[in-house]
Amino acid sequence: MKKLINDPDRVVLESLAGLALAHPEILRVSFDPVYVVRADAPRPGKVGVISGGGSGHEPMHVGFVGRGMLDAACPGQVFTSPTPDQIEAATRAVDGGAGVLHIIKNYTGDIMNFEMAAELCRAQGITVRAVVINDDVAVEDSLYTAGRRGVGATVLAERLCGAAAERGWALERVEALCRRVNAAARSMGMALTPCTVPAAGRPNFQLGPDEIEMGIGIHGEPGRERTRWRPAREIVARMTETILADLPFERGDRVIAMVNGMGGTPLMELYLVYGELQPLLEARGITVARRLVGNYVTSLEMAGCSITLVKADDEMLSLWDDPVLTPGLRWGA
Amino acid sequence: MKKLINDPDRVVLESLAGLALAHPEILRVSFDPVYVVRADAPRPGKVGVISGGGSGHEPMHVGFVGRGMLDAACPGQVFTSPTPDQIEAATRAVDGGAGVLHIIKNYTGDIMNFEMAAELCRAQGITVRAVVINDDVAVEDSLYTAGRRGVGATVLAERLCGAAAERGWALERVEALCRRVNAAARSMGMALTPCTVPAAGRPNFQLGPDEIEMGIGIHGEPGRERTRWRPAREIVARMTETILADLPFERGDRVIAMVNGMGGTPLMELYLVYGELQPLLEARGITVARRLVGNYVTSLEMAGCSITLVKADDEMLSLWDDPVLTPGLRWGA
Amino acid sequence: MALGRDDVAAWLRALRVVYAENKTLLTDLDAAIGDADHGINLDRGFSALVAELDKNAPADIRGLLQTTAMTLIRHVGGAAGPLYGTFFLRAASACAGKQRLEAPDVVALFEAGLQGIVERGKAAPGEKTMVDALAPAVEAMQRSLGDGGRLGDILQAGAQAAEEGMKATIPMEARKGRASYLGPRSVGHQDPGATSAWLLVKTAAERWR
Amino acid sequence: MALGRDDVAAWLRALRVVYAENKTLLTDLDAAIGDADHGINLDRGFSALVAELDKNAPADIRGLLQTTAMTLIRHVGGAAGPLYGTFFLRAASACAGKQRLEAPDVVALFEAGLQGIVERGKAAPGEKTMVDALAPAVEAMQRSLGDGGRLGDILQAGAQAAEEGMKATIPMEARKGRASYLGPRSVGHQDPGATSAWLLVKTAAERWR
Ligand SMILES: Nc1ncnc2c1ncn2[C@@H]1O[C@H](COP(=O)(O)OP(=O)(O)O)[C@@H](O)[C@H]1O
Ligand SMILES: Nc1ncnc2c1ncn2[C@@H]1O[C@H](COP(=O)(O)OP(=O)(O)O)[C@@H](O)[C@H]1O
Ligand SMILES: [Mg+2]
Ligand SMILES: [Mg+2]
Ligand SMILES: [Mg+2]
Ligand SMILES: [Mg+2]
Repeated sequence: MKKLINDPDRVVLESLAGLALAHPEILRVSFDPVYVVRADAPRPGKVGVISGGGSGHEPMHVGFVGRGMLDAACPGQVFTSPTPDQIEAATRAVDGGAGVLHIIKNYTGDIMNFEMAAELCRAQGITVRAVVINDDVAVEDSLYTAGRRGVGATVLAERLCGAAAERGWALERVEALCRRVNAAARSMGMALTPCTVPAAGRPNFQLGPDEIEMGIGIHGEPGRERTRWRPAREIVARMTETILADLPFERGDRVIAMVNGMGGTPLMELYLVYGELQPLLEARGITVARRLVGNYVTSLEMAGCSITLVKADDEMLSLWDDPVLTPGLRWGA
Repeated sequence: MKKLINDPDRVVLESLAGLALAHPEILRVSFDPVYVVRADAPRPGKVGVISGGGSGHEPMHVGFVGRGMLDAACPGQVFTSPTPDQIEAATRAVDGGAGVLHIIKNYTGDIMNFEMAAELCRAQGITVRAVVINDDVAVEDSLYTAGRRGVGATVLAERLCGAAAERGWALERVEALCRRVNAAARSMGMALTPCTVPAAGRPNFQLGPDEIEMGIGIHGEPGRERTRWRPAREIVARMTETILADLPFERGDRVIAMVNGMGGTPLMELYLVYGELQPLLEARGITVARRLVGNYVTSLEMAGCSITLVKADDEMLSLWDDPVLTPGLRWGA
Repeated sequence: MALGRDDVAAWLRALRVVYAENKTLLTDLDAAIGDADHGINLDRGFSALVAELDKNAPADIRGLLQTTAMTLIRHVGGAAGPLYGTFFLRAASACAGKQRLEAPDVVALFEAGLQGIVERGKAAPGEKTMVDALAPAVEAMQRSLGDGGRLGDILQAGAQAAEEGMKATIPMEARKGRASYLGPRSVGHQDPGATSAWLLVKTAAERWR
Repeated sequence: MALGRDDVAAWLRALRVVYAENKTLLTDLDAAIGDADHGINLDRGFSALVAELDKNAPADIRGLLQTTAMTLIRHVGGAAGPLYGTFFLRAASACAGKQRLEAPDVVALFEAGLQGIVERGKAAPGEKTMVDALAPAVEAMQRSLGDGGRLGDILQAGAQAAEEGMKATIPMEARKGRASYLGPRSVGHQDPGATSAWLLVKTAAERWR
């Protein structure tokens, strides 16, 4: 395993040290327990918005801490949920008296750790609400499973809820928005190569020189099927059709679209993917009202991409355009 | 070769098609000849700032077109200089009567193609000035070679000259600034893995499972030496010392620092690298006044990083802080 | 034979060794149907536990188990952190006020721990989780206790039932946790959490003979 | 024997085939000391040239060479684009007004082309570039012409000198172009541009016998 690291067990901490040095105007890092928090937290009277999860998906979540997005992020070990003490401390650090929203990706570990933290916080009189993001159409949604994974929609939910909280919305309203965004969002991912978790030291799965994995999760969890490589056009068409059929999206819908790189795919290819996506949507009468193209929810150096679409209404688009100032997403500021 | 592409020969064009769809408020793409230009070009009375070079380094250069940075970019085939007709057409498209600055990375091909284009433009009465960027300390600078390669400093020069042009500076002054930035800038890169040019279909060099290449160029050109993997701390120290000794940088200097990913290295590792760099600089009395950490000058999916330092004066820092609105770099707008 | 505080501490320290030794096995099992970290997570957690015990060892059984709970909750993360954390939290409560654990107390400890995991994870038997090793283990211990078994026999019965339960997870389709995303593709693999749960009981059986 | 417009066109079309056949060779040579695109670049350029000639073939020699220049300049990029583009631009000027090329005209064509490359690239012989194949080729052609050689012999002499010049680049240390970044590490590799230049002359010798 060749990586730009010193010690596999200290990657997350040492990376956070660099993040803290690089963005002192935006955020602070607590190391015991570990969390990243807005430099100006807590903001009295403002709802706090928090997320967290395993590390290795950067810029999500730590790179989305800042004005108009997250008040704090709790990074776990690579691909491992954070622990309740981190989440509790972060929640306390951002509570400005108006309550705190936990945005949780739907993984058993994340949910249980956030639940334990919420119990601890509520015992201290902090109002905590939680919304679980589960947008991954590659996974069957069933009462008999842990349900769909939370993937790309998390970024959009964090951004929109962050903007709403910044506007001074009450906790219930921010929570409702988060549920609305999640309900209107669908994602699907694919991988061309695996990635290597530093502590594991070897690739987390194997793909043949001509194989791809459709419907992959952001931790390299196997997806819908393993197939032979196909041209980007066919891959994008498959992903898009699966997504569109699921909600379903309809003629006249406006969407926020994200073409997300898994980490090891050049930006050149991500734009090529976007160039395939938008015409497909237009042909079905769907307008891309806003978009992100780049690396937002990565899986270390995995090559591949995901597509996320959120049906957006006027309010969401207006929130989207509000200023945001984080290491990973920035405009209007 | 598994990539998110359709046809190796059409990668650049299809990627630009996606770029155009994704950023209509910022830029337009001409396909014959190929160049990317600000949506509002030409701006009467404003100096035009243009760069270009082989594709595969995205976001550089096409992702840096927009307010406060490049007026146009000329993308060549992957890792191949653009051609004079592209550069000439782009120059004409941005000329607002105040002349045009060509920012050229020091590669024989780039220089010759830009020179031919400049001849064509001058014949049409457009004032063109050219500055060659050559910041790569890994290459010996000698009268008997093509000299040092242009690498990371190009991004900083594009940003600062773009800001200056936006302020209405005259061509001579923007040109002088560009030379000043280049003279004050030094970079060095390293690679952990090779990359695959789509048209070639296989990796452009080979590295053993435990080997790294120090001083690599952004096209995978071999560097100073091939060594065994070392911890990030040692790698950063080597690069930093080489850079600092070269100018030399001195106690009390303020710098703009860039920790740049080569494409295939996770952001987590880039922040870790920054976390090693800043303390090293501080220990020598050098202040990091501004910084970029991320993928700015990539080599497709190569894993590795580069470090760029520019000695900055008040004027440069003030220009740096001006608004910039491009797909790849954005603040204050 | 009744267990004292030091016996409990010895079990916890032995677990640290056992999970270190089985780090790769557990991680490999998790690689097949999860995210390849179960062994790493437990190794990190129990290393931290021993470091904590070295620094600051509680004087009673309940304290030991509570420290274990808090340390695992803080250091394991993932699904296993809250699950085993809750196990030890409930186990600690079950031991409240006890200086020594007789056979019924030990069974009660495991019962309470299992109950905690079930409440936290909401998994029923047959869903391919650690419950599939722990639930039969607790039943077997209760049965053996009812039959008048000695502590060593009780734990032996528990360990054997845990092992059988663990093996029974192989043909199951996962319905909880990360492996459930795989649906039918999860069949044919042994559940990592059931495996670490078996080690938990087995180590107790070996220590507390 | 004098060459007409169609002979020149035949040479250009033959070059397209030759560079297609040698695409991998040239790219591999460039991979060793450059950026692995020389063969790809020339193949793209000469493919575009043939497409252009198919659509819109100029009626005279000068026009053919000028179209070649413009097409290469537009489609090759890198160092080779301006260099070979300038070669054909100057070659076109050297042929201005000529309906047929006698032996001295052919030598003048190559002379002018070489001169263009030298001015554009500022490379002197011995710097491990295409000049190291072309300069000896032109000298040999001039010598053979002075010796009263026939066109076929002249070109044969040129091709042979180009081949020797190309091989002579192997021990050279590059001082121009991308390979110069390698310094001493460029020694021991044949220059890709010298190789494509040899093919340029060799193909003329084969076509214009
Ligand atoms: N809801 C649940 N109830 C009980 N056990 C569970 C549940 N979800 C997962 N598990 C157990 O957790 C194990 C995985 O733990 P681990 O790999 O440490 O966490 P993660 O899945 O977050 O990476 C599974 O093998 C399974 O036995
Ligand atoms: N200054 C120069 N003068 C003459 N020939 C040169 C010069 N620089 C480079 N070359 C030639 O160009 C060749 C490389 O061409 P090519 O690979 O197409 O361009 P690039 O180096 O831009 O990728 C070299 O092998 C060399 O022969
Ligand atoms: Mg995990
Ligand atoms: Mg090239
Ligand atoms: Mg796991
Ligand atoms: Mg080349």
